[in-house]
Amino acid sequence: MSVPENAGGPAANGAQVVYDGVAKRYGAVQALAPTSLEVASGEFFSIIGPSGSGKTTLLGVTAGFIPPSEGRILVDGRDLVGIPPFQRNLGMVFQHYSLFPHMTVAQNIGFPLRMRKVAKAEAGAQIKRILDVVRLSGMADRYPAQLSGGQQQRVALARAAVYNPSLLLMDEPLSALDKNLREEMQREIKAFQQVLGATVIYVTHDQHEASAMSHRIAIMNGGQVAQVGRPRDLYDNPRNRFVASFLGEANLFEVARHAPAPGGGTVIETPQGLTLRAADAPPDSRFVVCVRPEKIALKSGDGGGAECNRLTGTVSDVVHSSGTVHHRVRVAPEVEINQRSTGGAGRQFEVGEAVSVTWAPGDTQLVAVD
Amino acid sequence: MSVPENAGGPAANGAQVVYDGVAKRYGAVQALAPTSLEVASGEFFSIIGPSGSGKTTLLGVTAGFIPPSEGRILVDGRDLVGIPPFQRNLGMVFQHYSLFPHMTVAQNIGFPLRMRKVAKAEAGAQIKRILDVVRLSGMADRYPAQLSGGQQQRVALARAAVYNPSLLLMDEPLSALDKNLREEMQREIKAFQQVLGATVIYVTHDQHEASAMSHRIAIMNGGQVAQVGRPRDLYDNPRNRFVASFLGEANLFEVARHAPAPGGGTVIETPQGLTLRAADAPPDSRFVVCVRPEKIALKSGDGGGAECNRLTGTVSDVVHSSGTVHHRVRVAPEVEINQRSTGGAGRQFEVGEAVSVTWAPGDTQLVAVD
Amino acid sequence: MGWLAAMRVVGVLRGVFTGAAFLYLILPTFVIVPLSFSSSLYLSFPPPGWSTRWYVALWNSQLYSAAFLHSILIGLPVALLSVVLGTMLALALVRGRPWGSRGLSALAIAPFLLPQIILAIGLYSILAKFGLTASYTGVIVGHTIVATPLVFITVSASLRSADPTFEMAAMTLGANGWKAFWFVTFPTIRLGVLTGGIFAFSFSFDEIILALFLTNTRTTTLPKQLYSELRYNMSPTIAAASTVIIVLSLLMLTAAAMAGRRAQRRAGAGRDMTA
Amino acid sequence: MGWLAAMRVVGVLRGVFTGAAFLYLILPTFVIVPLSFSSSLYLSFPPPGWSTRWYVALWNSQLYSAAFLHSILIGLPVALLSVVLGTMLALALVRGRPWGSRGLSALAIAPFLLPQIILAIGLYSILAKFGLTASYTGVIVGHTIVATPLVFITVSASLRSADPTFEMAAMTLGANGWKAFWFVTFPTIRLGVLTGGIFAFSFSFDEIILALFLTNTRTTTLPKQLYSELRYNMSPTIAAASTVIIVLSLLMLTAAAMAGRRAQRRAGAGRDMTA
Repeated sequence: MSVPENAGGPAANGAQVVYDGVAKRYGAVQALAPTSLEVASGEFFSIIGPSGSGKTTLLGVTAGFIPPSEGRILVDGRDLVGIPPFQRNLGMVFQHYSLFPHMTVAQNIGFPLRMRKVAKAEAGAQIKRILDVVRLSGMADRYPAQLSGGQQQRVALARAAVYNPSLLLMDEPLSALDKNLREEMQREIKAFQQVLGATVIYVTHDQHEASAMSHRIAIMNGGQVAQVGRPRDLYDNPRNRFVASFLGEANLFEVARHAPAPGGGTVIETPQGLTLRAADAPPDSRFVVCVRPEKIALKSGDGGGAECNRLTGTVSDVVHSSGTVHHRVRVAPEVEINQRSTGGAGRQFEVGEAVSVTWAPGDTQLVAVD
Repeated sequence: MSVPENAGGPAANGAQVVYDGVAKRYGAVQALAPTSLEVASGEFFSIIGPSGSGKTTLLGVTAGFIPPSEGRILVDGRDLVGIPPFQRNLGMVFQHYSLFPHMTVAQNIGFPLRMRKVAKAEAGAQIKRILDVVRLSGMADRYPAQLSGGQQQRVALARAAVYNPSLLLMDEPLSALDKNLREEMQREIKAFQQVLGATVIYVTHDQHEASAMSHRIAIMNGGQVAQVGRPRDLYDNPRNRFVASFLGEANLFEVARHAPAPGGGTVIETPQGLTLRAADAPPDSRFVVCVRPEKIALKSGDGGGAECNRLTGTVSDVVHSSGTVHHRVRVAPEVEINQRSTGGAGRQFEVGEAVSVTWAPGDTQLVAVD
Repeated sequence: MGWLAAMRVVGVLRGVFTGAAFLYLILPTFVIVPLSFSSSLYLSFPPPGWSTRWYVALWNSQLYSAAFLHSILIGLPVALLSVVLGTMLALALVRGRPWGSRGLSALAIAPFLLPQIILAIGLYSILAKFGLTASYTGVIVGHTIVATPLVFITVSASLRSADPTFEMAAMTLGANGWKAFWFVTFPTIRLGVLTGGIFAFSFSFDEIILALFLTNTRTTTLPKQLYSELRYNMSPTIAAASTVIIVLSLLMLTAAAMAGRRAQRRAGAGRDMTA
Repeated sequence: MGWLAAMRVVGVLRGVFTGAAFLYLILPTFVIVPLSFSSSLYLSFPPPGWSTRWYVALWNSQLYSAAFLHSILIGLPVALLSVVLGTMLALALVRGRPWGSRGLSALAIAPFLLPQIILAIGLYSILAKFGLTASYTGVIVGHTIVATPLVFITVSASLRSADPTFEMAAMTLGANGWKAFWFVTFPTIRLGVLTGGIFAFSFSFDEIILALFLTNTRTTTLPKQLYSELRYNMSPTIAAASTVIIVLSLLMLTAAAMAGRRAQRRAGAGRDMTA
């Protein structure tokens, strides 16, 4: 969006949000297990997970549409539980924007100001200011149906932000847009948040979107938070098998036996008889081995040093996509390994070629099953 | 899908398809400019492009739903124009599968055999065989509404293929599935095509899908074929600006001036005053410069040799996503460069750091504007 | 939790209002039911005592039996003709999608919405030319005109919710136009056709204005018989007959609603994964 | 190109059939229109000559003017009451979504589908208790019962096609329940309410059975007047009155159709980008 650095007037201070044992049960069904989380002031915090994982419930509880069964939600120290949605003073962007079709862009954006009985002149100035921020100054008198998807999205942002809420909730706001527009809007939303200074809680099912935009991400599964962390940490140090396989691609190996290696680390044998080396000591619980496709190198024939993990196999598939080369190598009758490299890194192989698959023991992640 | 190598009985020979000046006009509107293409026997051929680019028109003309205004469509030498859809003997998979809701899986798959008056016992055997191929043997008596999206997709494939057509048309068959399932189904369709041996013409708006599955891709724009080639060639040697920007990410630079370089190649100056070096001689027509994000290396401060392209700037954005690091570097007030690297390749930088952006002259693509 | 408590009060008020509204809408029609079990000779409320004698009287009445038979003999051909005509019109206007199909669809529904007394006068003056005013033909023609829009509406809805690519898919699989209709299109709209047919029969069974003009004593329908009786005596036999008509009508409407719901589920099946 | 030629023949046949079907559906109602311009004293077809004398007679008839006035005086309160009742019911059943709301919706539509003669008998016996059988009240109560389902249907459709997150959005923006309804929900269903109101008025304006039972000579409606005239003389004044009723009904139905179409477009607007 290339927002002017001084736009937006006095930026609101982002709210600090603390979830303290928030849970939601419908009869015997636990939609949300007791959840405690802290979101820092001004943070861009994403919640991702498969459908039914509880992410929408958590957002609904925050917005006030769903009363929690237990727990507190503290926003800057004030408990929101029991306060109706229209008194929570937070902004929300909905999946399909929910722009009111019978109001113009200016009327839509002015709606929250009208509800707050802001004087007309003052409201007009605020609408004008936020329209500048979202670059829709010329569109004030259009109706939502006359706007493109991206423009509707910007109006929804402006409407949720015009009254300077210190907390913005976003419920898959980009899922209705096509891919190219989505990437552009990701950048716009990120810039918009920096201008406003508001804390953002962002729900999405798209992990790349979450990685591109967020300071931290909470991954949810089955009504529970599986892990919270920076995008990079979640990918490099997944806490369990679900997180490892949900984020990006993962080569996962079951463990049949494991023992301490002579020079430190661990030697692992898989049920298919493959031997793998890891630098870490195994966790206490049951675990699987996870190797990321971009950590793997392919060499022709029998290459690769003795200190590496080394498996041999035949290339079963090669895909070139936007400068990235994906190889798939069959190393055992039932085991295929995904390898990925970008640019000129590494030779490229043909289907049927015999190759060695190698990676460093340090890139062998040992991940708890649960 | 891990298709048994010997499944599918006698694989049909894929048809050779020749489009010879095929065009479609609606009144004064040219939906499809005269188009000539050759699709080889057994080829997996994708057509991609933005909506309204003519890809659906081309498929409709092939299936027989849209009579072309001119031109011939030769399938193994036989001209299809004027032959009704039900006599073309090709298979088609629709975007939303179009499974008949009142028929079981077996009845859906048996429908084309019934239309061809295949004897009951023979039809039963063929249905059983194709159900094995798509791994739905236990589902023969279910109704489509009782199946998951991926299973419905497999039934649609089986129904379009059970009568061994030599040509299969697919119209965005995976667009209704979610991302993870889509990647799995890409592999299944590819394996399925290898078992059948049929020629596939595949329409999609997803370039990664097309790259992952296709031998060759035709990129369409404004009713015309912009370029045809292998996925990798299209990315590495785009014929024009549209192809360069449509596939993957591209750093594009306008050209203000250019001159032959002393040691061969070309020196280019952009309107913003940046100087770039390319190994190639400029094309005759007007051109822009395209540099792919993964060809670029970042170095701290003033690093990088004199033989390279070298620009200096500050990092404006860093995104970690599934093992790939995206940097965005501002090298001029209005110019940001995208850089991308995978795995451990290259140091990682923070927002605000001063960096050098470098790439080899050979990675500077000179692309015709039109 | 003051807000949640307020929400609960609103919920209770809503329930009370809904109940009152239903009493108002439903009671006047169903008040006839207790009257039919009255022991009194007159239609007075509340009944002084209970009996089933009026059902016995109804059962033994030659006039009511004949009227019931006539209603069936008129209703069945009306349902059949409306189904054929309404379905063909829906196919032509929804699938054929000719120029101006929106306006034509409105026109196809008009006969149901325009005043039936005027249709009755118009039909009477046409049928008088052919001497058909008192035969079954006249009232069947009249009822079919008003009932066809009902079939048109239900079948159009089925067609619109059925995926139009079904027919294209059938064609690529080797079915010509006729086979695509018979094996694919028709089964997907079958429940809409059935619903429309039940509506058409039900309409004919209840209709009275056209019946008053276009039947005579040898073709009197049940509602017309009711109407004639009312003018001469107000005996609870009328209430018994009314109760029978209500029960039959409710049965038919329930059947139509069930068919309609099944059709909806069916139509949804093919597109389950679209959202 | 034999197949394309065959398709063209099918298209022509479809056009011919569609035309014939429309003639059948529309002609009997509209045959009254030329009769109203007849120069003859009798309702005979074709008219021996043309004149506008029956419109003059209609204009000068005290009975018809009074009936027209009564129809308006009954239709307007019916429309108003049905709109209030139907809209509140739709809000309670569609937005409140109580347990069993599907069955309740069917029940809310039932009064429109059940035989009106039975409603007339039932209402008569209730109103007789209160001495209201011949007042405006009786027929207004009766018409409202049958017309409320029409409003319920149109408003329910508007509510279903309106995005339910509109109200949630309004609430996050600071609107309490009442303001969310007034500023957001009501405007999105306004056209559905309007359509329902027109339907309700139009129904009341055309209805005859309830009018026959629940009005007297001082509250006679236009259709009842038509019916009474028919029994005594068959003068073309009836045809002129019918033509006026047809024209008014068509105008109202066109208005309703246009409002309905606008409502559809509106509802679509918020979700344009969803597909």
